Amino acid sequence: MSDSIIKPDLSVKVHNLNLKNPVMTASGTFGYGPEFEDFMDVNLLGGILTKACTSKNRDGNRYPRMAETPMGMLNSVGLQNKGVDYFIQNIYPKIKDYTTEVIVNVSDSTVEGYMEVAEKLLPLEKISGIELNISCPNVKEGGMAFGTSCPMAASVTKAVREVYSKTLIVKLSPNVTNIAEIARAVEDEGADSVSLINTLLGMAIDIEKRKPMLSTITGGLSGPAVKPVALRMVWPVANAVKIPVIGMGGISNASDAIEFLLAGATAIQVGTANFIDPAVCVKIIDGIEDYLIRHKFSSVNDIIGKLNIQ
Amino acid sequence: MSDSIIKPDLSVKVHNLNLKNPVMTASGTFGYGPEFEDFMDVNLLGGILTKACTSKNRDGNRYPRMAETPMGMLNSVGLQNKGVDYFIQNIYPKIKDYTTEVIVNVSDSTVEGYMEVAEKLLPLEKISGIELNISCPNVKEGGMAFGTSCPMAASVTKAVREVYSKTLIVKLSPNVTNIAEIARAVEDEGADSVSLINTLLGMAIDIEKRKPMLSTITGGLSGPAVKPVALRMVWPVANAVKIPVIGMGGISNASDAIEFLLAGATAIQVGTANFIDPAVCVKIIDGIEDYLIRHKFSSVNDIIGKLNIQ
Amino acid sequence: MKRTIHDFRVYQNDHLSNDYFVLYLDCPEKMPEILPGQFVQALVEHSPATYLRRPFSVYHVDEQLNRMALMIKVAGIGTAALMKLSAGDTLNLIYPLGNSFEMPEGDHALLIGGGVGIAPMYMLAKRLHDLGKKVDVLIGGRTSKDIIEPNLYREFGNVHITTDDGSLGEKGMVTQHSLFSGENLPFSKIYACGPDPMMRAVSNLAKSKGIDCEVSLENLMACGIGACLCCIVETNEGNKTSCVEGPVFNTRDLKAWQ
Amino acid sequence: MKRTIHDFRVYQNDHLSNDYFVLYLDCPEKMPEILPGQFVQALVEHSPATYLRRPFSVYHVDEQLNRMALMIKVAGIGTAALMKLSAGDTLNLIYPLGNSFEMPEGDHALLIGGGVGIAPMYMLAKRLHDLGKKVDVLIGGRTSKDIIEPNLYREFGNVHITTDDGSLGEKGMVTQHSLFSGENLPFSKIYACGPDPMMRAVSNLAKSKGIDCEVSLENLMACGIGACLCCIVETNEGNKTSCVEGPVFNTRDLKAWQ
Ligand SMILES: Cc1cc2nc3c(=O)[nH]c(=O)nc-3n(C[C@H](O)[C@H](O)[C@H](O)COP(=O)(O)OP(=O)(O)OC[C@H]3O[C@@H](n4cnc5c(N)ncnc54)[C@H](O)[C@@H]3O)c2cc1C
Ligand SMILES: Cc1cc2nc3c(=O)[nH]c(=O)nc-3n(C[C@H](O)[C@H](O)[C@H](O)COP(=O)(O)OP(=O)(O)OC[C@H]3O[C@@H](n4cnc5c(N)ncnc54)[C@H](O)[C@@H]3O)c2cc1C
Ligand SMILES: Cc1cc2nc3c(=O)[nH]c(=O)nc-3n(C[C@H](O)[C@H](O)[C@H](O)COP(=O)(O)O)c2cc1C
Ligand SMILES: Cc1cc2nc3c(=O)[nH]c(=O)nc-3n(C[C@H](O)[C@H](O)[C@H](O)COP(=O)(O)O)c2cc1C
Ligand code: FES
Ligand code: FES
Repeated sequence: MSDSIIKPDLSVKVHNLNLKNPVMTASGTFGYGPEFEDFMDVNLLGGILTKACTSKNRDGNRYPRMAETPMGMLNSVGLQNKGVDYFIQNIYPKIKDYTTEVIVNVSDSTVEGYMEVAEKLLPLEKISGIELNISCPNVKEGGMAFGTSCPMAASVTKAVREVYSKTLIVKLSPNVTNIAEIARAVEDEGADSVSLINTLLGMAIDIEKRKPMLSTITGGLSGPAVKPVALRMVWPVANAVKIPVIGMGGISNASDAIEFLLAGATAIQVGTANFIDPAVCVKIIDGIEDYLIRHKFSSVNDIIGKLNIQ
Repeated sequence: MSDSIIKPDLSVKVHNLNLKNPVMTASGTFGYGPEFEDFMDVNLLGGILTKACTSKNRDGNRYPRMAETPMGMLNSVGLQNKGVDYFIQNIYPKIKDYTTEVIVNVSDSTVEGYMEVAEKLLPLEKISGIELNISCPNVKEGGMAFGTSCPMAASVTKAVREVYSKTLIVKLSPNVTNIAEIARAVEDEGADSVSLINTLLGMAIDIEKRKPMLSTITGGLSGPAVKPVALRMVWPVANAVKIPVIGMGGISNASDAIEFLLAGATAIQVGTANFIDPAVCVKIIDGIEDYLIRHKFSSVNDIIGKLNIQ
Repeated sequence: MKRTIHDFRVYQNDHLSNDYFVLYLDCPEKMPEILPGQFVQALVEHSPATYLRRPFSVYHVDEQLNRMALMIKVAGIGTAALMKLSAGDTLNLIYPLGNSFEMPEGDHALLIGGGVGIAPMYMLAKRLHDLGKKVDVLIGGRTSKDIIEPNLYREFGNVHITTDDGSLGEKGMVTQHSLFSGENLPFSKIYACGPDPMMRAVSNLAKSKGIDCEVSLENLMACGIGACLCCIVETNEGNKTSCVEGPVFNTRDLKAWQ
Repeated sequence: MKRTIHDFRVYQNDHLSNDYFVLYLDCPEKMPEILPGQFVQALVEHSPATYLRRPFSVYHVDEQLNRMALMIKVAGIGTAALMKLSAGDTLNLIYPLGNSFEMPEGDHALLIGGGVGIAPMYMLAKRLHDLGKKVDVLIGGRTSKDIIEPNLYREFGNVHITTDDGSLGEKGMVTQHSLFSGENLPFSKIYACGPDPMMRAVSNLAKSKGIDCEVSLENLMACGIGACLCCIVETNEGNKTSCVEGPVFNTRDLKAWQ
């Protein structure tokens, strides 16, 4: 009886990152953390993935950049950010004392650009890892192109691996025929973990104006609508690679998160759901704990990859 | 003033098929037609795509074969049907007097199987075309595999083209990196039209039982959730090929249908929405007509491909 | 039998407990004939997580007043949304769907309902009673809270009850009821609806006693009208749809039940 | 200013017409201070097609009674769902969001609202009046039906009206109102909220007359809290978020408006 009141262990390890719990926030949906301090203690999170950071300032795409879709949304923000130097000087000081892990999402249009950002981030003590975004559908050059072919995904991973010695996560694109193949390609080049999925390419049209809803015509689909697709990608990838997998795509509650853990994700990220409920991540952490207690598991690691397929 | 009371022309031409209007029903969601006669006059439709027809009887996959997802559903029916001979003897007589177009969806696991079905259907007077399903995610061999590589898609199209002289539509899989490339490959082998999208691969897990919701683990996602993905595939395909494109994926009302027409689809198919409202197709036809009247178009052809991207 | 779609008007929603409720519905037009065992596909509006319709057996029908009732147990998000309907609200139904119970050869039938599985049994009991058959009704549940409106059936025949915890009727499962203690049972037919394990136990018992047995299955459904082939059951004659060729099956035809 | 999330209770929903309504809301806890021009992000529940929250300006605030009101025009599926809320229902809000109108240097301000764009002007008019400023309010709409509760503003200053069809006030657009006929206008500041073309016309007029002008933009929003970067506006200092750095902007800063 007494074991039922002992709290289960929620901590997980993603390569060298020791996460308090498997719940992180997805890049581009949580700013850098401070945006959410009014709504929760961000230090309760397993980790924060920052908004994409590029070598130079980027204005991103023109307005309109979003459209609502059935149980989801399209965005074409396009990596708007002030560049890595600005990040180091102005944003890093505000988040360097967080007691949660902060991982910087790194993007660019050239291999050299990715390398430059990674090299500049390496010395930052608080930043123990980066997430290489080779899957952004919202930039004209680079971005998703890197994530849709094995040779390109391999080459950018290899180049960044050479200059970046801390935890290197590579974020995969779902807009491919065979995502497990790409996961293996980046694993072979030394990625410490893969995260997936980035947004699915999508489109919406304003029939009254007969114009696309987004200035970029197509954009990235996220939210509950994509959850089944994300899950069916996490599952084969988790079976294909030995490195830890970070799952995301449409996670809105603890039940969704547990589906990804069962499918083989060591940790998960919550994206669009933060817009609907800025305190949702804390609820997800609590919900996972409740589930473990109810099913008498002493650690979240006991359910990771434990999908029973007979 | 007087032109506003003249009804707009809804008819469209897909190769040799003269459709009364661009609204057809998607394969596997409308049976063969009789299932819906209680709810509407099926002869009002532009066309009916039958449930998949294979060379031999197939039992399909085991129960459970479906799971609900946010604004969508997963299915893994797996081509259950009694085979082409049964179709010809027992089903064809019930539908041969329809005044709407009936197109048979043809599936199999081998090129020879596809050819056999096509050859047997060729003499049927009422059947003016077939839709080659090279994109079914729910069969172990063949099925989607044909639709995910250009050489395989080309070879099955070529083989069937040699034995089938009526209208040949090839139905494409969305589970690929570059769908336009595959569309071009089948166009080059003589396809008269392409239809897209078939279901997206997806997965769902019952966290209480820690088991997949489907007996097949993964299945095909359909319904409003996939609409943005479908639209962003129809648009580049319509720009890549000269043959007419038939669009589908999540269409539930006239507004959705018009989005696909604007994106370049000559006709559209309605699938999962038939389950929610078995009379939805008639409402979509009426809604398209209303839109054309409201915007003073005399023919539905005036809006096809007329998306304004500046 | 022509199926149709109507916007019913809720005229009463009886909350029998936290879990069970009965929706009383008015039809704006003349309802077609509905047979015992048939079901409806209900559209749950304003619920972002319920895209598909939800199937429910028809509980009562009043042909004169053009009314029907559904007995529902809260199982998840859709049924929870339906529980909130109140008088004046609209409920869109596709109906009547599926086959129906076959009338028995003999003159004494036993009707078994587990939990909300009792729903289709009211119309069946009434029909059998009208045909002059002798009827026994056996209702099982986990606790007394799962035994819904048992007294309604008394006008058609004897009512027997079991609960897992013994809080009402005999303690145990329906198949453990003392009705079955004798060697030769008086029933010429057993009808059952409820959780899968219960129906299988009843089927086995019926078989061992040589009694014909029909069950009403609750397979997951998408369309409810035979179009999607999602709801199939393996029978001795191959896969059958439980929405058109079922939901009522004679257990001798169910392949996995032998 | 700390933003918060509360489940407000609807205590009244005034249907002003088929299109416009005012939701009166009770806060269960002490509301933080809300400034004129700030907005809320409202969660539309039970609506399958509205996944994202919907932004609305704060219309009224009663700090003593801990209440607020939103004035809403039905624009689509989300606002139509909100129109159906009734007393006792809950509405979840994230608030207060965004910046607010800047108080003017001079002592005479003109507040212009087009249609439901009048919503943020009530709090602004009140604040200006409390500060001893002279206030004129100009309300424009397509027809008299789009002129909502104009008399409310009379306690703060003169109210002027235009309608496109002349059914109330002067015929024409707000910028064609006779207020602007003189050479030298008495206003030191113009505030405007309404459809984009109207705000641009006002901005041009203000510029030509050398008057400072602030507008409240209604850009599409996903998060409302500065996290998604979807709601951006091009300013002379680069892209700004209209949910945190706006929705109120001085038109001299708006790049595409010059
Ligand atoms: C022919 C038939 C007749 C039925 N008659 C009744 C009845 O009279 N009264 C009653 O209370 N229930 C009846 N059911 C069961 C009822 O359909 C489900 O309880 C209901 O669909 C659950 O919906 P939900 O949104 O509340 O649950 P969800 O949140 O969707 O799921 C909760 C649980 O319900 C199960 N479930 C979900 N959808 C279905 C479905 N379409 N069919 C069956 N089970 C499902 C799920 O597997 C899950 O375990 C019947 C089912 C069938 C097939
Ligand atoms: C800061 C701000 C304050 C606002 N204040 C008010 C107010 O006080 N009263 C009021 O009635 N309206 C206000 N609006 C507009 C209001 O948010 C939209 O009318 C509403 O979101 C439409 O939702 P819907 O579901 O009814 O429409 P939909 O069916 O989603 O769309 C209908 C139309 O509304 C527009 N729209 C949809 N979503 C948004 C959005 N998030 N922001 C802006 N426009 C949108 C669409 O472009 C479309 O033309 C405000 C908007 C903003 C950004
Ligand atoms: C508005 C928005 C901006 C995003 N920006 C980024 C980004 O900068 N870098 C990145 O790797 N992913 C970005 N993403 C993708 C998310 O991190 C995540 O992969 C995706 O949204 C799926 O998860 P979700 O469904 O939980 O949102 C963005 C998503 C959204 C909605
Ligand atoms: C239950 C079900 C069965 C299907 N069976 C077939 C099939 O036999 N052949 C085929 O080409 N597509 C099949 N499909 C795919 C649909 O024809 C369609 O491509 C897909 O569902 C997307 O459209 P929708 O979102 O409108 O449903 C099936 C879809 C569903 C939901
Ligand atoms: S539920 Fe679709 S065939 Fe039975
Ligand atoms: S709405 Fe997300 S940043 Fe403004």
